[in-house]
Amino acid sequence: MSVVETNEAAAQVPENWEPKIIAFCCHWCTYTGADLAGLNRMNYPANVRVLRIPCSGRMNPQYVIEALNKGCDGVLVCGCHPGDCHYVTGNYFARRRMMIFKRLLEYEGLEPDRFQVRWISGAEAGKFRDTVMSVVEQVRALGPLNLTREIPYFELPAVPDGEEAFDAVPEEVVPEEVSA
Amino acid sequence: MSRIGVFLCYCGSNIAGTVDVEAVAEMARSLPEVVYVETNKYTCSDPGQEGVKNAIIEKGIDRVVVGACSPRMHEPTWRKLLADTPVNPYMLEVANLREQCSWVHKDREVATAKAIDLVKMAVAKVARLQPLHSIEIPVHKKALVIGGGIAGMQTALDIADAGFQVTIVERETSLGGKMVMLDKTFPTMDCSACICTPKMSEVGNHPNITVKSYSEVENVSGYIGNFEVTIREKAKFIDYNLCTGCGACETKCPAKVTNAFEQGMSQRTAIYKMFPQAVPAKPVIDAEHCLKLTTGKCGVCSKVCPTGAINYEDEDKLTTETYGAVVFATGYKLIDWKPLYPEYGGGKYEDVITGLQFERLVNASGPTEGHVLRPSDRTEPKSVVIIKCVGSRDPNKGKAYCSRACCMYSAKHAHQYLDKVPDGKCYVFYMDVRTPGKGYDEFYMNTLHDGAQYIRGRVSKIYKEGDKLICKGEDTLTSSQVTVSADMVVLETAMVPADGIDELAAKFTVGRDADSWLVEAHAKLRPVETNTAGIYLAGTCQGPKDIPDSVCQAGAAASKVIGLLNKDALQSNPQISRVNETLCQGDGACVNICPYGAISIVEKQFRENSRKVVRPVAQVNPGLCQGCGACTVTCRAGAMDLLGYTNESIMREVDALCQW
Amino acid sequence: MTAQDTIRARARELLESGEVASFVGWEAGRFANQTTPLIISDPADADKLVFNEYCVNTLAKYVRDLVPRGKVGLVVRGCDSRGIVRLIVDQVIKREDVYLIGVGCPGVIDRKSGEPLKKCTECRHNNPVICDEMAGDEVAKDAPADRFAEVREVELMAQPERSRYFESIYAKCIRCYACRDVCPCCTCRECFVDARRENWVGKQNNVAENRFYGLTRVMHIGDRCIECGECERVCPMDLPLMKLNRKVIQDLNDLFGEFESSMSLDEGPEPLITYDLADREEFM
Amino acid sequence: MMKYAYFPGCSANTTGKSFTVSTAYVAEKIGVELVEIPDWNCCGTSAAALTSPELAVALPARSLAIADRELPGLDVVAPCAGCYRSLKTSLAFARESEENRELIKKIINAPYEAKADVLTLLDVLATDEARETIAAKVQRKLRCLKVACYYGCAMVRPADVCECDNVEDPMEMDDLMELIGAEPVDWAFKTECCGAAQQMTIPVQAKPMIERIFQNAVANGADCIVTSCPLCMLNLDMREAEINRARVANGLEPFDIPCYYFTELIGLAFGADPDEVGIDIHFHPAKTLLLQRELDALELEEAENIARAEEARKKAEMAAKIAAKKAEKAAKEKAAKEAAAQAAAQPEEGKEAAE
Repeated sequence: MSVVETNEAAAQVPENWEPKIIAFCCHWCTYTGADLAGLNRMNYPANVRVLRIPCSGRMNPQYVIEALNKGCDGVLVCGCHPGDCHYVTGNYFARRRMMIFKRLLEYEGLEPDRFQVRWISGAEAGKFRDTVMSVVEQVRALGPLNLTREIPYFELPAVPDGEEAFDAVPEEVVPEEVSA
Repeated sequence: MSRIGVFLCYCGSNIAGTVDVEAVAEMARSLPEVVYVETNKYTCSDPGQEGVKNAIIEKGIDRVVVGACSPRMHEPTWRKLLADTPVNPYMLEVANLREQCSWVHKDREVATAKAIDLVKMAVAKVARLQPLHSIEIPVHKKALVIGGGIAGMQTALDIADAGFQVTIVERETSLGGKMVMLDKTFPTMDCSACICTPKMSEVGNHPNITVKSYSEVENVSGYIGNFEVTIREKAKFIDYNLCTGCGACETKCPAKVTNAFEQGMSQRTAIYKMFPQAVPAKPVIDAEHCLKLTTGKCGVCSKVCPTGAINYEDEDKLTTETYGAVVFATGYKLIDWKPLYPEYGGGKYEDVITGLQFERLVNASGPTEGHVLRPSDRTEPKSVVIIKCVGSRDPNKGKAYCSRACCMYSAKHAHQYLDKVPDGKCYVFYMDVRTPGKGYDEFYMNTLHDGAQYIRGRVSKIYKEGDKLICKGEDTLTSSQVTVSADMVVLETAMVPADGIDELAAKFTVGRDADSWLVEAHAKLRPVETNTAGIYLAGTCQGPKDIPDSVCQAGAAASKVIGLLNKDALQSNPQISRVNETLCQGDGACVNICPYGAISIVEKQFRENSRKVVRPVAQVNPGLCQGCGACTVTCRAGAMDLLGYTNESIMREVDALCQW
Repeated sequence: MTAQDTIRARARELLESGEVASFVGWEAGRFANQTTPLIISDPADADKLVFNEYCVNTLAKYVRDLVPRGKVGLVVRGCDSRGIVRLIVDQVIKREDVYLIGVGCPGVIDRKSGEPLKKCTECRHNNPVICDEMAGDEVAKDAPADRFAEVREVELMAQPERSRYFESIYAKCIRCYACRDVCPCCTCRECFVDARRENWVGKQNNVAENRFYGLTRVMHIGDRCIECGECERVCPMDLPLMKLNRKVIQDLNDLFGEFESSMSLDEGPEPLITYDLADREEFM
Repeated sequence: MMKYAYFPGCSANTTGKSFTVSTAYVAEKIGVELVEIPDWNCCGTSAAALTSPELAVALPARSLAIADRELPGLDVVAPCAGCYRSLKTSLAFARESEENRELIKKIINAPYEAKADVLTLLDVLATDEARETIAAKVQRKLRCLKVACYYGCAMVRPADVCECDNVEDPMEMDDLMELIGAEPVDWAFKTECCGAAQQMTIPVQAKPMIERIFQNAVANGADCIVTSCPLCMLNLDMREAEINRARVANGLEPFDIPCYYFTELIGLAFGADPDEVGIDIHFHPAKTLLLQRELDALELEEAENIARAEEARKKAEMAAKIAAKKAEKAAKEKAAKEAAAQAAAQPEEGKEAAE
């Protein structure tokens, strides 16, 4: 992002804006770690809401798209450390899927910090707190996400290499009608 | 239209101190489908629970949201409560207002706003939950133990003594495993055979134990309480009902085969018992080497057999039985050091032997009748080098882990050698000496007093000059190079899992680590269970261990099995995957991803467009599915869904949250 | 005998002998530089079949609807055959449901421009990966254009530019689902976008829902895509859909090792339904 | 015709002159063309790595880049084991990743794609084609010569870089020696370090390293050591006298074990005069043993010839005896048959007569 644009984006940030972040946490490790953070009365920003799933292997990329589409500013997916999955292999699949999905989202222009995946064990209350704090700060720095929802009325830039649809047959190719 | 009841807890001041519970309640009343909201000082207390019950009856509530402490704390409590009401126990969602809200935020306004969101999410989710019902899984009161070494035998005895039927499957022709090959056991120097063979005969004679020797597991299906296991009993060519074990056949057999029990240091016949005290105490014919079976000529054993027990036509037998529980006690083998350590000759030098070969050399019933004689020329070695950690703690060449028992048995070997060859010299090359066990360090100290010379360092090369084996190494304590000229070298090699463990574990969907050791359900809290319910671990199949630890774990595994077999039926977890067969295409992506082998593809008949169609669909085994939901993500059509965490309910939660 | 003659002769024989109930190929269109897919069940129609450099349609997906009526014969090039492999691996059809006449394909020509079609310049498999017999010889493979070049082009854009670029794509999409209908990987009995399930996917045609569709489509087919490029070719809005597919394919190759889907009937599981303990770790 | 790009290394015209001379001789005889890489430079050996790791990979890469450019399609042969290890290490580094190649290109300021492979001379001579040619060209088998093949440490290590699957007991040179009639002994120090790098700095540790190599070779019955590394050769050949002096001072038997390059011995087998392949410029006297073994071989051949003649004579004798016995037996049988026929005929005659 260029400096100018950053300033523009910052200028658009509404007053009292707070980032909204949703955290998908696996029941056995990260959710437990989050509970432990509570038990230890650790303090972290309230911008993150935890949604409990049984395993990071349950994490369907569609949930992330939905969250971003519907107005979340960032998404965090957390599971057990590889090797510690309660369901043996769930997070190995999740690791592959999330790596691909994260790259795809970034390819489409999402800032890397808005979608993060972390392994946090049931004992790592401190890591949970630190992760939440850093994600909130990173997303706060990026400002509101505001993905376009509706098709804009103004003219969009043309798809660079897309030809006009339904164009006529170019002249240089002379169509020869096949005799019946 | 559902009728949702929301019960919010103050938890004294734990929640109410930071969250304005009444404001949350006020908001909850405005949510669609919520018909009743109640706040309570302590919802989990007896009066609190009574209040919930009464409200459910009075208000006709059919699903419940509890806003209180973490569901990891009291979800089971609420489920139990609902079981006594008309509401299904799974029509419940808990909003975590304490651990993940009031306890971690200080600002009352912020915390209240978050609590409101959490309750909104819970309401959104609970509104579309479906009632779920556990099913009863019957338990077959019979256990299968795979492996008849010390761990397997101990497990079988403990289970059998509790009154349950046990089958032991042993791949070799006799029970006993590795322990019966050993000469003495540290630190007490009991004769290994003297404590192991009585166990073998106890197992062989126990009314509740069936020993299937020379047998392997062929196939497995089913789940906890109901494992259907097919066992292949290899052809023994001897009718055990007729055989008296007199041994006449063994004395006459002309074929000579390298004796694996004696670690290749002597020969046996083709019709053989593994060792004299074998259980079952009857021989088998080794089909690969028997002259009658390979060339058709011979048949001496059938001529000398007084009972006519020899049957050259014998074939493998397959039997299938159902077991409630399975215990893996498949043990270990020693790593094949030869390709890994060419610098030790890679097997070129006959007098470079393994620890297990040494055990047989000092054993009174071994090939040298207990005299320490080196294999090449049967002379007494006057100097012996013992090298520890060959293949262990060596990620470059062997395994990264410590094999645990070697420090002790190398001390034992040094002690035994010095005892038998009083004028001999014994050098032990070591990396560390680890002796954490009762009486272990004392034993090591005694070995030092015996005169064993411990040199801290690895040996870099063994080569031959004349009839001496020259060991070049480093003494890291003095930072000097050491050269020892030895008559015999003993390599204390690493333990690795027994052959075929990968295939066997895959049949039972038991997890393995990178070194193929079987993985316990939890390293600390569930050390003898596996992640597949109903399957337990005993002994070294789980990792290197010495005998006391193996026996300990065997007892623990047995107690778990006894606990399971004591039940007549199990309640299944209803929060498992379910297939929508209309949508399922049967391409099997879910089968691949399931860690429990719970999903299979079956051909089913449907009526579609007024036609009968047979097409493949996925089927979930409710006994095996643990409810992780990994399969749901692979299902593009959304045919696979996880009850309790459906795609729809999670999407509703996301949507509810996004409205904040 | 040209490949076209062989195809006609064999199609007639197969239909006459009753070995196949229908046969799929191409027929000449109104103009010489045009063909359309042709499904025949009468041996007399076999002479309508053509095979030339204007056979732009990939045929595999047609088989799905024909199989219930009996065995299907069809002409397969590299792309068609990989489509067939896909359908078989995904249990949509069985191997014995189809009789495949293979034909080497040097690439086809875009009727509008007279240039080779984009999907063909990037094609890496000109010859069928499975077939029952070959009509004519295999063709030698020219070095294909770098199939990831367009992905790298996008990757080089600055982040906001990329964001706007894809937003413009999603704004242009009319959700006609032609890309799905033509795709041999899209074989769900009911596509998620057609499902009537609450909170699953919206039916509105707006940027957000189009994004939901677009991203989900790629995640669904990414590790199975046979790179036939048909989605992009049939898109009436000329959206560069392969830029999305290829991005996933490129990452799968980079992260989990060389991989091309649907190259044989017995290849292992696709990269996203398997794992390796030694996979790269980015989420510590 | 086998053609390779040739990286002579700096010992080629100095301490390793014999190696160069004999390599050229053998290569010419068996039709291997070695094209010297133009403007090659020092491989950097172990010294470069001590200065900077980048230098250690870039120095060899420069020569390899020239080979790629000027001698496209040819693999590079480095007879010196030290050069081989440096080149091979640099090549492995370059092939590891695009970034590594970029780094090298930047340093050497030239294009470089790491195309050509790096081979030892043994690799070149151990191909089936070369072995066949060698076998065909042997004029004089070096019989009775017991050789300890000494590969040295640099040709096999690091094992993953040098793509060596048998670090402790390689066999290529042993096979070649067998091919020319010599007898390779089984010994334990084939790839042991000769301590060359430490001879000046830590002689107390390094001298015994040489001594152990000689000792193990002698203990396993070797007459001589055959090597493929100029530095090993220099080290062993030059310091044998020094070590012998020390041994004599300690009351030990001195060694008398000459060292050769394997190419020298192959050259000899091809009929070269020892001086032609550089055996005249060794430190330790190296010709006597060869003459002695040539004599032994001739004597052995003579003895074998006598034994063979004796065997042939015995065989002929036996055959004659067998033939005689057979003839005797046949004659007897014939006589018996005739007698029987006569006997059969006689009664008939008698019958006839009786009638």
